[in-house]
Amino acid sequence: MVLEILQAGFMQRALVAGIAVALICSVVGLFLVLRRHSLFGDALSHMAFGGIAVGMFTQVYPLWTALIVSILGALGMTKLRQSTKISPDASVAVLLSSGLALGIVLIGLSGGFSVDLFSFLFGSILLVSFDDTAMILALAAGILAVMALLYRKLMYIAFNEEQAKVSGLAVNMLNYAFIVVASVTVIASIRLVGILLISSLIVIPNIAAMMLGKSFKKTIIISAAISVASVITGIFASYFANLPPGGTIVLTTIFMLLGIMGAKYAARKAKTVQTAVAENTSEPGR
Amino acid sequence: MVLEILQAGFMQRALVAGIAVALICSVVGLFLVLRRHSLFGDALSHMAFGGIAVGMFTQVYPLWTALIVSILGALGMTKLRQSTKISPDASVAVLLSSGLALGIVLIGLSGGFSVDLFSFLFGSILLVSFDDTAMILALAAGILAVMALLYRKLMYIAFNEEQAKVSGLAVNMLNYAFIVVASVTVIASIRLVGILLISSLIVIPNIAAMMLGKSFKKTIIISAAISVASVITGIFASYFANLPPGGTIVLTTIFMLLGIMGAKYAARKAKTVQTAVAENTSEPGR
Amino acid sequence: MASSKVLMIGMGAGAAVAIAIAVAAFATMGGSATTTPAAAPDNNNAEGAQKVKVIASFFPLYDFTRQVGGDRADVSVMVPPGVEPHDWEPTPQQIQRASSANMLVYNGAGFEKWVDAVGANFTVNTSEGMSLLNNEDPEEQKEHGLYDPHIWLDPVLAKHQVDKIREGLVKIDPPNADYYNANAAKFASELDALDSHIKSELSSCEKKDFIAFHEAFSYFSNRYNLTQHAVHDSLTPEGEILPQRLEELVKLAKDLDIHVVYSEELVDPRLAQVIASEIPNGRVLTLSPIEGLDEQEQAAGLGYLDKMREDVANLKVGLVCS
Amino acid sequence: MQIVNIDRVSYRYDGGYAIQDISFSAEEGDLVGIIGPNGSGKTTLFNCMLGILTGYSGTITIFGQDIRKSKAPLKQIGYVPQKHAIEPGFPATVEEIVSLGIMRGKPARERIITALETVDMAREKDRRIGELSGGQQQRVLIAKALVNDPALLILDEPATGIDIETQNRFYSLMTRLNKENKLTIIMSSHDLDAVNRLANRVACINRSMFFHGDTHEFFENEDLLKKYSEASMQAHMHLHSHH
Amino acid sequence: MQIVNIDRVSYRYDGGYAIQDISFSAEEGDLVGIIGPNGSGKTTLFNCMLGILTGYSGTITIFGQDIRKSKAPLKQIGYVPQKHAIEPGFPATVEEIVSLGIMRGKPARERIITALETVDMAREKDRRIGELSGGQQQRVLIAKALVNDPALLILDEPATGIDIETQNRFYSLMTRLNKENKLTIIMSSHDLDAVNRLANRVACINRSMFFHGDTHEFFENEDLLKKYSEASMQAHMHLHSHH
Ligand SMILES: Nc1ncnc2c1ncn2[C@@H]1O[C@H](COP(=O)(O)OP(=O)(O)OP(=O)(O)O)[C@@H](O)[C@H]1O
Ligand SMILES: Nc1ncnc2c1ncn2[C@@H]1O[C@H](COP(=O)(O)OP(=O)(O)OP(=O)(O)O)[C@@H](O)[C@H]1O
Ligand SMILES: [Mg+2]
Ligand SMILES: [Mg+2]
Ligand SMILES: [Zn+2]
Repeated sequence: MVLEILQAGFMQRALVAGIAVALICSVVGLFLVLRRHSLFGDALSHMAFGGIAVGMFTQVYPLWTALIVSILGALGMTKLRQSTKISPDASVAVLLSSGLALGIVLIGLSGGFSVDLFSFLFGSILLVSFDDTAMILALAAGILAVMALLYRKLMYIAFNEEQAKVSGLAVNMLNYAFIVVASVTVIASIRLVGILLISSLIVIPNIAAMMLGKSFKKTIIISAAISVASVITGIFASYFANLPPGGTIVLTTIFMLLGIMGAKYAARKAKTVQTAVAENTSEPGR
Repeated sequence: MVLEILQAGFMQRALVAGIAVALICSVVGLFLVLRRHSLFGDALSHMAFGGIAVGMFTQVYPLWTALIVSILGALGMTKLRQSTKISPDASVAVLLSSGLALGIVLIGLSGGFSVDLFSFLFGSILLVSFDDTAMILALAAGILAVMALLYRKLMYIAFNEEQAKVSGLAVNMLNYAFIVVASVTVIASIRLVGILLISSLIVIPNIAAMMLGKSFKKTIIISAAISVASVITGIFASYFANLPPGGTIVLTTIFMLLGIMGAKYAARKAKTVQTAVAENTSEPGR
Repeated sequence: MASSKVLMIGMGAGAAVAIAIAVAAFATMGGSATTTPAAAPDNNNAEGAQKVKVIASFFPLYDFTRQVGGDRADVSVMVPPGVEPHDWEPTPQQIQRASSANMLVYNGAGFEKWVDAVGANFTVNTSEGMSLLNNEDPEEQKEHGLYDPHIWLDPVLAKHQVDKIREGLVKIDPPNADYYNANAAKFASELDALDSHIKSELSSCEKKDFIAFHEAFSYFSNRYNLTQHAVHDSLTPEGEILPQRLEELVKLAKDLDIHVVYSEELVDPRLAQVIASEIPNGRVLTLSPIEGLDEQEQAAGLGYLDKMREDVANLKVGLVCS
Repeated sequence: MQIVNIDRVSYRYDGGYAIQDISFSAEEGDLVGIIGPNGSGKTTLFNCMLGILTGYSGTITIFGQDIRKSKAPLKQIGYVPQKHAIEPGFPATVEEIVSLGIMRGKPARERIITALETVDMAREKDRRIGELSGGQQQRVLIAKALVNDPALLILDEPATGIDIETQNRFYSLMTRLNKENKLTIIMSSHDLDAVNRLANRVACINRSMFFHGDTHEFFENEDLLKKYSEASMQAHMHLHSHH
Repeated sequence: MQIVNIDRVSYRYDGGYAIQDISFSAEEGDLVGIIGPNGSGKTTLFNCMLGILTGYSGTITIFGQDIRKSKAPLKQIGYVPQKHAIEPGFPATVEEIVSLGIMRGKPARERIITALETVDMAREKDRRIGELSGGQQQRVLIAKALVNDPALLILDEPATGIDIETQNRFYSLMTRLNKENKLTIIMSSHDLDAVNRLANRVACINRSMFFHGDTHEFFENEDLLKKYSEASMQAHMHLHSHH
């Protein structure tokens, strides 16, 4: 069964690209979640929509305007957060709303547009081409390299931005750099696997991992493991149950999260019972 | 001009319903923003999508399943956040992803769906009927009444959940009650004015108001004023410039936010210059 | 506004994404859509294996092809039931399925932009050789081609389409030529009957002007000497309606003393309702461009002819015919 | 009248026991000083008493009610937490924050002002809470605990970060409330001097309790004091040596 | 060698001046105690020195460099903030948090352990930072400031919430580093005793500076001490009476 499904080229490509996307989303995602930017992926896709509208309005190739507008929007959001006391999740919401409104108004101004371009936002992991796969592998390698390089600094900023600044880190620059990396991660991945998958891979494996790993390093490793496992499980499950792969992968991550929560809860319960028993048995001796 | 545009029934209704929606979104929104649930509106609309899919799958009237699934999802999210250390924005992201994945998988299972039902999520403020207007007015009155009733308690929880609990408030119950009110607000408004407007009205007027108002009361009043003003300005602007009203309203709120930020910045600059001048002139005397 | 994008979205991934980008969805852009394999009619069943496999692009052509092919052709449809076909796009799986069929029937006139991508074994362009109406709007030309594709709504032109389908079937399945010819002739006479039905029903009407939902009825109007207006000033039911346009429509209705605004099955009904609510004694009726039937209608066995008759009945109300 | 009774209370986090088998009680008018080194479980004990942590074993009774069964006692408790991470941008004034403390009776303006005056913050009442200095915020939280006219005060290192003058005023106020109004107070502190001056009873804990009794008994007993110091140095070893 | 020079520094928030016209300097090996009541501007002054607040007037020079122009001095400063709102769920161990402090040299394991040992927290190195008690977290942050082998320590009420034994150890350590290694330390505190014991210089501020000089000069001068107490009581009036 498994071998048979691996013979289809599109399944091979889905697995390879899916694993690459899972890795970068979970690594970049941990920092997004810790910065309270959990819905950054979702917001950025809306900005990309605005960017596509800009492209159609100005007759520039929309893929580029989408990328540029998204990154500018993300940088603007960072600036907004750095120069006001706005909470990070609210700044993400502003990014989302602005992108959307921009797109809609531009579309209104230009009196409609050719929708083909939206295919940009509507990837499906089964439709990944060979070139796409090569591209995402290269990009993933680059992104992971940058993240490895900035690892300690970004962790410091996630822990406490002010203390990081006081320690002499160029926090503002690093924030901009990170948000560009995150934007590239999201935009590159959206094209391949669609927005649904991105948002979930950013958040869910990381909150699951944060329940398990004590250290930062372990958290990253567990999160990557969970997201890669979900992608593989999800793709196989979607094949055998004939379900949409994106949705199936997301549901897999959610089940993993619930499983981990349940296990923790059970462990806690067992301990409490133990305690109670210990208490009771020790009582006579006092 | 202004009188003329007010003659059209749809413009009157847009204004009335728009103002009602602006009021409830900004009031409920302040608490959402303070709880770090800024993107709750967006997430809930995705849950509603899942709910519609449930309705189609089970052949139940989708409007009801949408409402029920959304509220259950929102309650589940609250439970998730209360029983783990997951940050609020991550729990919103989980809500969003789950709703979306649920919908997609169900649609996949049922092999497609009749899309009419989606009009549920895609309101436009211009298409509000008389009945809709009456409904939203009644609902808005109810929601504002509940919010007035719970005002101090919800403020306490927003300030510090743990302290509120220690003071004897039934925090968990209140959280559930609030999230139900917020869900009803969002679902009722989405049908009328579309998801775009909701998300923005929840967040943007409130972050602008938080820059201006020192007290909680003033913040609520300023936020309500900003959102009502944006709706009115946006509707008129969209009429005269022939632009989509939803997008225009959102851009109006964003311009107001930027205006307030600019004014604050200018005020700060002016003060610093004053200070510097004062410093310099006082120097000789020392 | 609203809706059209979603309407066009197939199921599965496309819809997912569209909703994810919530507004993209309701903001009306057409949809890039995809369909899960499960959604497409399954034509791999055993008994279908011996018949010629024909795939039609969307509902009217599916119905025409079924009429001509009878039980000797295994006919399926590309655009799934309940989905708006304007700007619809197939998924690779659907393309694959279509390319394995013996014949692909499509409307032409720029309605199906995806036809070339399919690389079908044999294609029938049902509008071939017809004199088509031009697409007047230069902006729209860029997106929707040079011509108005809504030929099927004119029974006379539909007869031409049926003939093209007959030709095609005869060509790929010569042994059954007589069968197909007979079926086509029978259906053509039904179309003739429809034509005269329309003529007689609309012979004594007070009005010539009606407000359709989108500009689908130009061929129809020309044939039966009516004047079409449309809520969506466009060949597709897409795009957000802006406040000024709403006002124009209300004024138009008032000026022409029109009391009925027509909506369609696959769009948000509120748009027509709002306009109707602004005009005296306004009401909303359905005037179907027959671009897609939902599953219930298909299950009920409704076809092109039934839908056309429904349209005529509804038009009679709006045009105040005796 | 017995206000608080803690009976063999234990609590364990994932890592192990933070408090084990703690018992003591406070009568009306007692001022109990809870002392113990960092990590000895003072905050954990308070969190159990206040319903923040629920998975403890043993029984906690406040105003005669088992707090596992009734949350009613909470409305009569004034509490000052050890940590107060106040959002810098939270849009509320000092006055509004103090008013949140009122769970009994009407949120009258005068009550708020009076409470603020006791910590010398009445003049700052219209400022945003987030703008205040750390010590000023701590003072506001003390006012918030007092404004409710509580029947029991639970203070977790309340004088932390407060300047000396205000500490002295605060301690005098505590003494007055305790002596004149017979207000029961349970207070943790690392300031042994203050505990010695204020408290009539002391509970010294270090995961488990190693002293509970009259204040002078503790402070006059060199052995106990020495034990406390040693505990201090070994505090960190306990939790982890036991699992 | 002059390590820090503060020259007529003022800072105003929206509400008015928090510090005004503050000047003092610290030579290598100085231990300067900054004292002043709540809201007197100690934290504001530190925030200006550390580049957290930038809109001040006047000049701050550290290691001879104007910190408005160069951020380089920061890498040689160890800083313990007054408030540390550590996210309870932040997924990092004590060891990892301390390692963040290392901005100079290699993040070697031994350095971290050594730093943790000075605050008696080495045994807790593998615990999650968010699980620790308030005082334990404060100790970890002290270790994080020390691990960088700083040339200047800036401590904002560092002993807050720390138990007595650890305070004593910490103060001895400060004395040792200060005396033996000639480490310059600037420390704010409300604990006048500790300042008296440790500091060789005192800066007493209350919005503006009203004393700056040798420690014994301050503590032997009854007038100054009285003035400090009065300032304490009037502290809150200053900010708002001036705008
Ligand atoms: N959430 C938690 N998870 C695991 N362990 C915890 C948690 N909170 C506290 N602990 C541990 O429980 C023990 C008691 O902590 P507690 O906060 O009660 O101490 P404390 O006496 O209040 O200390 P301090 O004087 O520093 O405030 C400590 O060892 C601490 O590390
Ligand atoms: N963000 C802010 N906005 C407005 N005013 C502020 C802000 N932060 C502090 N202040 C005010 O500036 C003054 C100085 O505050 P600062 O925190 O420097 O005092 P401090 O000496 O450190 O006090 P503490 O001993 O309580 O820590 C106070 O009156 C305070 O209310
Ligand atoms: Mg404590
Ligand atoms: Mg301070
Ligand atoms: Zn059409």
